Amino acid sequence: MSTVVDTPFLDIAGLTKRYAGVTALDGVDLSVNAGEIHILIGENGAGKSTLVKCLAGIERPDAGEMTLAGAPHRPAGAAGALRAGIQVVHQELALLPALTVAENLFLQRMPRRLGLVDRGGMRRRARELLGQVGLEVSPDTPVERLGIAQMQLIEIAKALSVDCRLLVMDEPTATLTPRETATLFTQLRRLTANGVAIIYISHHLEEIFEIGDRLTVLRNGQRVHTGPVAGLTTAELVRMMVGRDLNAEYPPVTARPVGEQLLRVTDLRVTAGAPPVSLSVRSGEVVGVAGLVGSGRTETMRAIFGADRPAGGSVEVRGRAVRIAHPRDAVRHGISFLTEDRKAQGLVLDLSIAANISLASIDRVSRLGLLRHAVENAAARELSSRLHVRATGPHQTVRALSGGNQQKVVLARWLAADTDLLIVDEPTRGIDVGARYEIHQLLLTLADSGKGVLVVSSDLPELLGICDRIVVFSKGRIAGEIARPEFDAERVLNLAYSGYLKNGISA
Amino acid sequence: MISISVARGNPRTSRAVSQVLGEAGIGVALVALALFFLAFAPHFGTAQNVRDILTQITLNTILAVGMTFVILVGGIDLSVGSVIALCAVVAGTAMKGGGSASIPAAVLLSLLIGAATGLVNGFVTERWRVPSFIVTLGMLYVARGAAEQYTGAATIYSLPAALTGFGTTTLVGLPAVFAVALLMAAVAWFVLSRTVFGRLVYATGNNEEAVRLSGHRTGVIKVVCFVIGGACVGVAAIIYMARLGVASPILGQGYELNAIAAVVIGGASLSGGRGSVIGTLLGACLLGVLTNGLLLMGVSDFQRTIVTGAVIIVAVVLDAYRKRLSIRLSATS
Amino acid sequence: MISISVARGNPRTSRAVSQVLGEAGIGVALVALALFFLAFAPHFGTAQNVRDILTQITLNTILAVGMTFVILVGGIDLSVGSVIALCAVVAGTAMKGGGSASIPAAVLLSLLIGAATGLVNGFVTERWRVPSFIVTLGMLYVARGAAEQYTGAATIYSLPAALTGFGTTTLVGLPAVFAVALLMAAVAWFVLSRTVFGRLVYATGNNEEAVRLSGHRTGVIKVVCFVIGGACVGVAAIIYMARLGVASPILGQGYELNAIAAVVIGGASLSGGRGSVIGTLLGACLLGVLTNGLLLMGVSDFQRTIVTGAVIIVAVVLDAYRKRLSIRLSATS
Amino acid sequence: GQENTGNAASTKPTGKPTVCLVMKSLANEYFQQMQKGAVDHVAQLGNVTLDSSGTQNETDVDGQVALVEKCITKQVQAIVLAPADSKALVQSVAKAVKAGLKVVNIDVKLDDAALKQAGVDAPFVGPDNREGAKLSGLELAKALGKGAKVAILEGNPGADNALQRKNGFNDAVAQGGLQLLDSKTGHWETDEAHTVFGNMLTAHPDIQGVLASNDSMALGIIKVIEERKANIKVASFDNITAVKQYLQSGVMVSTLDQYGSQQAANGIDYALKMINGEQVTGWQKTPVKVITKDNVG
Ligand SMILES: Nc1ncnc2c1ncn2[C@@H]1O[C@H](COP(=O)(O)OP(=O)(O)OP(=O)(O)O)[C@@H](O)[C@H]1O
Ligand SMILES: Nc1ncnc2c1ncn2[C@@H]1O[C@H](COP(=O)(O)OP(=O)(O)OP(=O)(O)O)[C@@H](O)[C@H]1O
Ligand SMILES: [Mg+2]
Ligand SMILES: [Mg+2]
Repeated sequence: MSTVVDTPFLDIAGLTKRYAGVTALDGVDLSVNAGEIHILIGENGAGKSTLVKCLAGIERPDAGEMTLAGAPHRPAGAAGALRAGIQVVHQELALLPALTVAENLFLQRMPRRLGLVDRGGMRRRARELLGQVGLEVSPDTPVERLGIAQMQLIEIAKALSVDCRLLVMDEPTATLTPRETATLFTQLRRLTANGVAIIYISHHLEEIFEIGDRLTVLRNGQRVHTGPVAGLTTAELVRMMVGRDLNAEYPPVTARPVGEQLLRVTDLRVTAGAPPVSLSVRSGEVVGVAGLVGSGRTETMRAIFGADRPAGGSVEVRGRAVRIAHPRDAVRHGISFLTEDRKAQGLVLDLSIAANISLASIDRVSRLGLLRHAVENAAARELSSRLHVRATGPHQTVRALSGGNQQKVVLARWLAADTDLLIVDEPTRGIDVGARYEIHQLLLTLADSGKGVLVVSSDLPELLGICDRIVVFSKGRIAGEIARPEFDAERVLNLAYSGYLKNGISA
Repeated sequence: MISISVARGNPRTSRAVSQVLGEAGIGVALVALALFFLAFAPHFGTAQNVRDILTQITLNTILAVGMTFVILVGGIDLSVGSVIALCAVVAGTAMKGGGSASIPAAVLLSLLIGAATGLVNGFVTERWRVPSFIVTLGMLYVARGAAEQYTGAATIYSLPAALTGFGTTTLVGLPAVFAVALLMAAVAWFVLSRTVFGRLVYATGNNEEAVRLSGHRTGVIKVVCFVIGGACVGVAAIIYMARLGVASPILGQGYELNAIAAVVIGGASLSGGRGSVIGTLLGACLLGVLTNGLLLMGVSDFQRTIVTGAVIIVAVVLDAYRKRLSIRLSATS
Repeated sequence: MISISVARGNPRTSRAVSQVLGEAGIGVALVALALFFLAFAPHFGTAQNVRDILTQITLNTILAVGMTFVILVGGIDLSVGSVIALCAVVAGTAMKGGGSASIPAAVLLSLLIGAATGLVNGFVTERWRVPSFIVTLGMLYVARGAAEQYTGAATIYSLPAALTGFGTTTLVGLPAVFAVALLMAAVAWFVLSRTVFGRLVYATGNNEEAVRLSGHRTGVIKVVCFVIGGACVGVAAIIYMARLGVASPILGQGYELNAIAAVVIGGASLSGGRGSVIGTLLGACLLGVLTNGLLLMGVSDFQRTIVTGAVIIVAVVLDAYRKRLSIRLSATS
Repeated sequence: GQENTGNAASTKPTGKPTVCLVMKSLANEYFQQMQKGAVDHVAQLGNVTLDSSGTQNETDVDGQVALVEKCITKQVQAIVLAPADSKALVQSVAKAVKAGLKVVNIDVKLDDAALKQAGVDAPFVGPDNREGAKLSGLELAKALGKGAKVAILEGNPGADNALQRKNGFNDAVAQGGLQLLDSKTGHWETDEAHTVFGNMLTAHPDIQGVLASNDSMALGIIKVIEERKANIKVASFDNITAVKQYLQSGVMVSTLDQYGSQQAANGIDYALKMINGEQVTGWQKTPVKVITKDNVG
């Protein structure tokens, strides 16, 4: 595909989208050239996803013009945008849980012969695509069996399965580890070399500097800056996004007195055949859990919390052996668990922000079984403002929030529960830099006050930035543990890969 | 969903407004229907007829209020028509020929049987994670057979005069039986909108996994909803006997569909998490007014059947239109 | 759901195994039931009785196959019992007193009416996004009333001898009517599992939004499923007349529940996206064998009703147990 | 259950003939009576085995066809059938006759034209529903006098007995010089009759009498009359025990007893005659009796 570089491939002028109560996009201009990776960045709720939705024909803009390759682009629905050659990886997963990986991959265009599904061809091409994104699952696996990062990779592979002229990726890497991100970037570069235009949205600043050609910053639905990535500094970028300076990327970690043992897990097996896992958290400690996609971190945390029944092992809370057969037991013993999949396992989408926040601490906002709405709302307001939730108020339904703000609401639920031990799985998934800092600060403050925090994250800098020690998972077992003084990204990665190599590399 | 533009003014009142509008959704269709009948159905607006309507919708209202709980947690109860028969014949037999002293025990019996069938429905559904549709379909047969077996097909009569008297009493112009239904609806409304349990019912219906992972026993919540539904059937059985003075093992056939229809017309989602008692009440009224008005208009049986179906469809379609309209209005304002 | 550890070994075979197990799921209960009746119900295993069973399950099988499409896209069709009556009286009137030449037109008429009601059900559901439960409940009334109105409640007979003859023909020992049902099931199975349309049906039931985002017109897919369901009802109406030689406006009451029950017993989810024609077939067989066996055992009517309900519940519970067992087995292997 | 090897040969008649009694829903006092009568009668006879069953509900034609098929499969000698539909069961009757079974029709007469078309015949033992309804209706006419305004509550539309009773009531209306204001279905049901008649009375406050197609509906109607404290009389059909008090109190002027127990017994007698080779055809009318305050006992 050859394109004239001077005229932009996509040109957006004055795009405006109003939801009742909110102006999500306010006269935004944006132009993207063929062969360019254009970064779109902004705080949670800035309007990035809304812009994507307008482009993809899901939302109809209230004003503004979009031009694609010189022709007006006014898609009547998702089908129209696809026909125009736009492929989108949406921020929220849109998969078919009961169908197989292959069927999900080819949902847009199934390989067919005479109206019949060409199952052999489908499987073959699925393997190719999965290889391209570095996902080692069988094409026949039902998607509901996969972890969230694997699902995310499927979404990416789906978009890659069809030739397109414009590829839009809305936070594709929020749950990915560096390995998958690197593979993805290779693919993106291959596409741009072929003249495909790419819009890339992410809250990971280091990614932006690595892959972006130009960038556009949105704030409160308005464009505040467009320009080349090269030459920008992190500080400038943050200031444009957040509107204020952020001194450091991570809050300072101060030495904390480590107290009694809060949680001790011994020889936990998530399934009968799985390797045993042992770990512990002390009061005042922030323990990181690192590992590659599918390395078993989430499975282990779920088993500890009682979300799934483990096949064996014992759990001690504050030195006493306890039986955790149901999340209720865990909560009673002072354990919280923020799940990685906010939509499927976290949010009650049709209920209000306040109701979502109070869900795990409903006893605190009720008396004799009666809800005290005033107390509930006050608590919700307090936490929302601490986490900078962008919403019209505690009554707004969670469904209408942006992805990052939804994430803040689930996090707020567990902060409201105020338990001794907090297990958070991908806590800053989709959260902007400003709020990320606040959340990190909050986790550290919790540790300061004598609580224990177990952070599962695919964002290695995050773990290195806030943890006291990091436990590294590899292929279902703990490959090693590193304490803060010895922190080193290389070492963590080596440990994470160790289980997947024939001769485990020692750290 | 609705009129969020008002939200700029005062989010709290706007929320109340949008809630009432949302719940009263089908209320617009109801008012339209009532106006139509006022114009074209002789006697429709008379006090006597209003009382009749209220008496006629009492049973369905009680059943539908109970069904609201079940549907809110994503379940369905097909057994209500049979269970009401079982409750009625057992409680009726207990009261038969007795004086008013025999009533409390019979009422208790009816409630217990209703609640027990609800418990079985809920427990089996929850414990083995099987669809409540099938479990309650099974119960539909079991309860019907049990009712028939219990009485050997005989109609039970000679119920205490105090009971049948209650069936015709009016309180400040309202039929006493309807007052019972209204009271139950009020309690249900309170429970669902003001208590922790009610909150958890909505939340469970919306996203059970999220509620479970927040440390709540969603299984218990769901079973309790089935039990509440069953207990309401027990009350309905007593009301049936109070109104009609008899109990027979074949009574109640098809009641389940009417009850479910009232709940769904009232805006509930069969996949759970959405719905309200006020909506249910309006749904039951709509169905009752429709039957009553068509009868008064003297429409022939067959045409009445056709029109009933058509109006049900048109009512929900109108409601859907109204919802869209109010969204558009609020978005452009 | 099943055998996650096997999946690591060879997902492809494991998937095939789990699929067969899943579909054949209720098959275990069916076999158990059949063995029980073989031992305790006189004449159960005779060729004549097997033919009887097949004839008796024919109608429900056809309706359930159509219902499978509707349920797979997350819909439900309560109107089948009434629509079969409407199709039958109209097509029956067209054939009444006629020779075999009048049959094709009548068959076409029946199919068209069935498909048209399906179209209305699907279109209204889809266009205004109202629950199919309510739309088809409305259609239940409309079609019943229309059937009654059309014939003035009279039963139609004197149908062509070629048709009624077909109703009693056997092909290689199988009742010809059942062969029709089997053929329809085979076609449906092929369409659902081998064609692009079939995959999109599953996909739409699973996550409509995702399918829409992939550029497909999910509305059309859903409406087509309702139309297929309706056309199946049209076929069933012809089969009904072939078997019984009459068409009456009151036929078919309660058929909808049986058809839905067969589909759900067969493992389908009422929220869509899960289910299979094989499961539906087994579900219909289970219900048919149950009725037949209990009759042959000479269980009294009331007890038969009770046992029917209990067995339905036990069968799905057993199935749930079996599923768990296979999960555990595979997990430890 | 050891001997039940599923071998058809083992069930050939070994002396005592078996008669299948196939009824409509047993959840109905009338069919209960019928069954009881049959059981008692068979016990008295001693030389015949009875196999009786009924359907799930009154409109369950399919279920009844399955019942008849069961009897054929069991290779019984005769079927005594109270058909759920006068035409829909004809095909099954033909099948039974072809299989060599004797069929006696009771309760509701199978349609003559349909029988003729199918080329079979079955003797009918049963009451004349139309005549019975007329007799009951005439009692109402007598009580109210000429020109009185009445309404009819019909049974299930499409049901044969419902149609015949409606026709019978209409005969009574014509013969008794009554004025018919309205005629609607209450689907045999107490609750629905209560609703329908309540609204009828609102629309026609001058109704003086009601013709109810069965006693269950009459109970709902009487409830309305009590609630409105109206002076309305009811004529009905079936004579279930629950209406006795209303006959005595006078609000119900008449109901009709069809002697279900006798019908079944007579049907069995006919069946035995046919098994013994006698030719039996035609309609043997069973007695009906109008029950009023005077003979309710
Ligand atoms: N359906 C909706 N109804 C009402 N408001 C909405 C709706 N969808 C989005 N919004 C609002 O529009 C604004 C922009 O949301 P958008 O999803 O575009 O943010 P974003 O930049 O993608 O944020 P994030 O980084 O958190 O994903 C937010 O304030 C959000 O609450
Ligand atoms: N290489 C692999 N390919 C496919 N599936 C895998 C692989 N490794 C593990 N799995 C499976 O993936 C599932 C995901 O595990 P889990 O969610 O606990 O991983 P995780 O470390 O939290 O990764 P994620 O980043 O996906 O959340 C498990 O069921 C596991 O059996
Ligand atoms: Mg976003
Ligand atoms: Mg994970």
